[in-house]
Amino acid sequence: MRELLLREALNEALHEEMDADPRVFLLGEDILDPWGGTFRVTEGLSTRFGTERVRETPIPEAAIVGCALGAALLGMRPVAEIMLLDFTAMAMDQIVNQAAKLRYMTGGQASVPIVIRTAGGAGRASAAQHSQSLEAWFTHVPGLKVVMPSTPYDAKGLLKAAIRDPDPVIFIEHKMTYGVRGPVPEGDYTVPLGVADVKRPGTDITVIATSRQVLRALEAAERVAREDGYDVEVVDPRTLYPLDTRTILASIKKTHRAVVVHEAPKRGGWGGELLSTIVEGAFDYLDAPIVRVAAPNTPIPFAPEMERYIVPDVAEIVAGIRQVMA
Amino acid sequence: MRELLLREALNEALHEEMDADPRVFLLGEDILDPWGGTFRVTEGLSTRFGTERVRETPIPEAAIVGCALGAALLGMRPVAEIMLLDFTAMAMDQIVNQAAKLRYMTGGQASVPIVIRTAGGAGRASAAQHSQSLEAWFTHVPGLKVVMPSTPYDAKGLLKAAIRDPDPVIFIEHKMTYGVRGPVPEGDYTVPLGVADVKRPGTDITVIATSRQVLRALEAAERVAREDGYDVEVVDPRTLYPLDTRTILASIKKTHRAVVVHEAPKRGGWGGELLSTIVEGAFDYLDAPIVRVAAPNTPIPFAPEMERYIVPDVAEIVAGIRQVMA
Amino acid sequence: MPAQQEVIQVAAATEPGAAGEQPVVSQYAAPVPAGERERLLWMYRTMLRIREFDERIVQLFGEGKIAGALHSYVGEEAVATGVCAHLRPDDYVVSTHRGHGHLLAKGGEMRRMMAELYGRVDGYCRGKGGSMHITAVELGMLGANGIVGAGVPIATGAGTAIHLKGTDQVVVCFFGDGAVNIGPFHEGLNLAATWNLPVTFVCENNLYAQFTPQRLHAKLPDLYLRAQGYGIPGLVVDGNDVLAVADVVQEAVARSRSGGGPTFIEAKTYRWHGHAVNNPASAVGRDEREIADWKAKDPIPRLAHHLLERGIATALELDSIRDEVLQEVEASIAFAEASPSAPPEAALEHVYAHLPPRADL
Amino acid sequence: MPAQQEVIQVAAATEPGAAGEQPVVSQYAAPVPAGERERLLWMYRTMLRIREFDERIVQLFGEGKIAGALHSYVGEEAVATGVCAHLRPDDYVVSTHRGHGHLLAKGGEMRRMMAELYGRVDGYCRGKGGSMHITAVELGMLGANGIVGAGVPIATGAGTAIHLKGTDQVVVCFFGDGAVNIGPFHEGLNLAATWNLPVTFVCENNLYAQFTPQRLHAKLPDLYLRAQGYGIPGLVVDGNDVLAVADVVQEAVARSRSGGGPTFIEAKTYRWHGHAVNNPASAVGRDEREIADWKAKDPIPRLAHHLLERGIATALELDSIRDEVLQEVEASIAFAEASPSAPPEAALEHVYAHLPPRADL
Ligand SMILES: Cc1ncc(C[n+]2csc(CCOP(=O)(O)OP(=O)(O)O)c2C)c(N)n1
Ligand SMILES: Cc1ncc(C[n+]2csc(CCOP(=O)(O)OP(=O)(O)O)c2C)c(N)n1
Ligand SMILES: [Mg+2]
Ligand SMILES: [Mg+2]
Repeated sequence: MRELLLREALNEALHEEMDADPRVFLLGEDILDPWGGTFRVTEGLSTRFGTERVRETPIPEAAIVGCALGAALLGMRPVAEIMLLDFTAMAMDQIVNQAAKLRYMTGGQASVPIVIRTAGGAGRASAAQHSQSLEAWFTHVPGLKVVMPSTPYDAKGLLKAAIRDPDPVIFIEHKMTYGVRGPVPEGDYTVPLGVADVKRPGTDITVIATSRQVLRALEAAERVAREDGYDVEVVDPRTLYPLDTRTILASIKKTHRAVVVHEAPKRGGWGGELLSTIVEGAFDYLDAPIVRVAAPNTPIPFAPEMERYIVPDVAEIVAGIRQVMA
Repeated sequence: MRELLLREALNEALHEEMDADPRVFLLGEDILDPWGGTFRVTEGLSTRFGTERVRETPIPEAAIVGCALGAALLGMRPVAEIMLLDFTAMAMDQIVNQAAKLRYMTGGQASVPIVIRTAGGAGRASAAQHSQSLEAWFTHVPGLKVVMPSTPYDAKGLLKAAIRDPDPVIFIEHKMTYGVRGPVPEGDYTVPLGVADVKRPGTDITVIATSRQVLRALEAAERVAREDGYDVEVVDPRTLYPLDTRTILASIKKTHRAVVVHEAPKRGGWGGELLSTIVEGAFDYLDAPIVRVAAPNTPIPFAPEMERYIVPDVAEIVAGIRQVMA
Repeated sequence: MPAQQEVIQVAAATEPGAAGEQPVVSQYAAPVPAGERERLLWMYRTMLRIREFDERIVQLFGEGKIAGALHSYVGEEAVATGVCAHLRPDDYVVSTHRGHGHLLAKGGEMRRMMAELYGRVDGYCRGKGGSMHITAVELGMLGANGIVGAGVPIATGAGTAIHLKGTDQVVVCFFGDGAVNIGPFHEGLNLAATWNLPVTFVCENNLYAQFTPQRLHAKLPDLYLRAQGYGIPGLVVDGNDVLAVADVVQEAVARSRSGGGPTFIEAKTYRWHGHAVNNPASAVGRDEREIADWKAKDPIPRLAHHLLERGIATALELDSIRDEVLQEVEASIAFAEASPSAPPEAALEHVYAHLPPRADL
Repeated sequence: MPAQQEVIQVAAATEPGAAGEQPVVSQYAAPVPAGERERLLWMYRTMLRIREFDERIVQLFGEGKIAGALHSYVGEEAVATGVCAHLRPDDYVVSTHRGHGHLLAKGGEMRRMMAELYGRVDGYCRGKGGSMHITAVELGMLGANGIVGAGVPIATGAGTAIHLKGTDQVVVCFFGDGAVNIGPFHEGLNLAATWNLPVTFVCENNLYAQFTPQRLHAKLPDLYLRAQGYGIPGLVVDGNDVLAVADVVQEAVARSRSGGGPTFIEAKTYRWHGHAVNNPASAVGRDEREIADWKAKDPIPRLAHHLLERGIATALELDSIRDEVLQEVEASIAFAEASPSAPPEAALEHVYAHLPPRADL
């Protein structure tokens, strides 16, 4: 199959959805050509669809989300780009108090079919305000859906599903995955929200990882296969809500052991929710305590050596697997 | 001992700290006399200390927090009131990206000794934007401390400790507890941040509850003592970070069973973190799966009957205890 | 609510795929009549409907019949009424926490609003929203809002959608004097100015934000001056003169309809009651004299005077309008009280359009 | 980082209890000299220090010696320099993501900034912050900021503290043309105006926010007009004329010192390089001609011309200043390269003042 960068897969999804549905439009900072977005995800779109449907906004993220929301109330399908996940902190009211709750507060009168695309994660020495992984906040907000793709195939299919979804979706891309290459079918397909993917089948232990950490978990699985002979199953939930607990629990009922991996700090991270879900759904199947592999509870430091130390890596996942298997 | 309302205990703490330390000042919306704050916690303070040290601000919460932060950098000890916890969504950048990270980002140069007092929780038919329990967000932010008092005694002592703390503290009061009456010593004392309180000793099961749910857990404990003969230990962490895992784990190692209770929605709530901490620290001591009692994953509805249905009550805690004991 | 959640079947509020295609105009919309006399009588009736509704709910709250955070619009009726006098049914308004007047002026049914305040299933929001979230999407009333200032960016989004659809609809965005100091107000105004959106911003300057006088929140008392920095027209109007409001809004809306972009209008007015109905009714921190002065500027007798003076209506006609309105209020209470409460489990509905296949709520 | 965390002893950055009592003036502060000629030469040197530092780091980034998000101030040197020419060591500045110039003009040590960009322990932030968080609390430089506009409310807080302490210090708050459209800018300005705080707001209008020209972000090109709505003076100045900047700031600062409250100053200027050093150097989306025109207005030769013309300095003197600056740059690189990297575990320090007794980090 044809291979694309994850960034190109997202770009293709946007092209296809804008082609197919005149209600879809984009808004965000620096998304016009010739720049095509800070991470070049929107490249070519303003040239193709014009600057009315690809709208350059001023910086304020609260206005970007509020504007998307207001347009959605009139039947549009906005895709808003918030340059970095960290900047959602500027728009939390519009995301959490407005977009997520409007259907509910109006007793079902209002639909808010918006997608908020944003880039999270560390790895570029961008320090504490440009590197965070804040997905746990959004999973705690009823009314939102939270998507975190790890491969180009998933990225395209999930983004198309998110755009067609009737509810607000936070679509979190990891900035270190834009350059990941992988097979992507031409033309239309979707990856439904709420269906996990077993990225590597295995029998001894289940590693559930999100976003960039899926790629590291796959590496860790190969390493322990070689070095320890463990057969690791790697599950990528792809969407943190809706969460495909069926697939996750089925895996654990098979392997009886689990490691949970994410890049965010451990305390209050999504790993706690997942661990609890597993304990609640499969307590009697567990042969060993679950281990959470996550960042320590610090902001993200600038200096590359310190940053690398903070972000969970393959060696830490391997150590987590060995701890559970021991 | 003398009894005060929780609101009065907080008020006394503010009086005493402002008296003792000229660096302490207050800022927020509608905090001046004759109103003395939406929940009358700041009553009398502007009259006593003047409107320079008790500063009426315009509404915007981001400016309130940013202003507090800037003043703290110059050595002041601001106590900012954000009328409702829901409105912290307007100030997340200043809280999370600025105040929480400044010591770290500056390599220890900056101290941000601010207290953000705010009122959370449901119970007044105030609907989805005025009733939330968002503490989980803040526990996920390294650099912040998170306090949730449940009694007048704790409220006074914790607020004094928070004001003297060198780091930013989110101090979450539950709006349905302002009228709770209890013993409060006259004069100076503190309740240190990071020390849990065993509100009711017991031997059969540990219930860990926060904020208003501590009061409900105590009622539930009495009920099951009467009706089922269970001896419940109720632990109030008082501060979600620093978390006194020592006291919590010691209780569970004694009782071997646990129920976790909070008012926030279950998904992504602090209960998942606590459950994980217990599983990680006392897996081998657990005789039964832990149960989380929390709100369902919905926004908070207006109609009082629906609101009551959403918020965990004594009956639900009792049911949780019975489930674990079964 | 049981601590252990089962999978609950949630009724799909919107058909999958059809989401977002809400009907814009309902059979309930009461369009503003076209004739000049009819329009003036509509204004009179509308101000009275707002007045009597909001006076009555103060009582109902006092009697414990309705709960929650209720913000009375009494005293400010001329603003909503004058603004909506020149809107079409397919135009939009974005409201505030003080939204009853906006809904009624936009053609809302009093009885469905009353049912909402009672938390009943026939309420506009099926009891989920209450006063602070009163909304009638089908009437173009896009929602009250519990967050001060949050409606401003939302209004720009409605304006953007109109722009993209190429219609000549317009949006009016209401907000208070407290809201103009909030970031999203500023962000929304700048966006509307930059994109030349068909949005009229109406600041209801009632001199107070909650309990605090405006002078403690801003240096200048004239808020319309803020429009200058964005490069859009900024106007001020006597917010207790419904005809003056109607005139200035008519011009602004006409400008927007023909592609002339946004306008900022400051309407100076006053609320008679406390900030919310559970606050001390009037005078804590407010001067009794100030209240009395403003009551003397009551917009309703002012319009009545105009109508009688010019022979547009007789005293008898105005009296019968008042009688009809009082009847409508009582009927709306009867309607609300007869409407069933939602079953508590209804609290689990409307979180999402439909429940995802493999996940719990 | 091991997945299982142990309790880690974190060095207390501040003694418990002493927190908040940071020294305000350091032994490193290089106060602006008092004499007029000395001040002019200080301006020349300061602009050159900024220029040469920022030109050099573009190279170092290209060579892979330093990493991260670096925003060059080249072209805008006259703003920071003119502003700081009339500040005292105990005054404060609040900076932006483009903060190198602000730090140097406020008396910062080039070598400690260079060490920070290298992520070394002798950096101002011990390698924790990097360029976007360059801070020297002891010099009154309260911090660069990665969040556009976030410094504005923080500056009002510094002003509030000064107010409460009753000193005659002042605060200068820098921000860009992109920042003026952000909510916190507006909120901070309103607060400063309402409270009459000693804060001078300096908008560095370099015509672009990241890649996008200002006209796509605001309707009016003249941002100083926004001051009117808040009731404070709004001024515009040629941001490439260091003497003009110094004059207008001197006046604003004097007004603040004597209780006259805030001023808004828009300095029109231009950045020569791309938004950040990893962006295409110049012309993607920018007109080569525009860049050339602005380079012709280079503030450094402009000041040199003035100094020579008026016989304030000789060419020889200016040359030797340049030589000294170039030496300082090279010495700062040597210093940075000799400074050790922090051990990775240092990443666990400085989260809190001290580790709470019973809790893990
Ligand atoms: C973001 C936010 N902060 C605070 C509040 C609490 N609050 C509710 S109404 C109000 C005052 C609003 O004043 P104004 O905008 O003048 O409207 P008015 O009530 O006078 O109509 C405040 C502070 C809120 N709802 N939202
Ligand atoms: C809240 C926020 N949104 C977006 C960004 C990304 N960003 C960094 S700098 C910048 C442009 C800022 O423009 P301006 O204020 O004019 O400053 P300049 O870079 O021109 O000095 C943007 C959008 C950010 N850092 N913070
Ligand atoms: Mg008001
Ligand atoms: Mg700029």
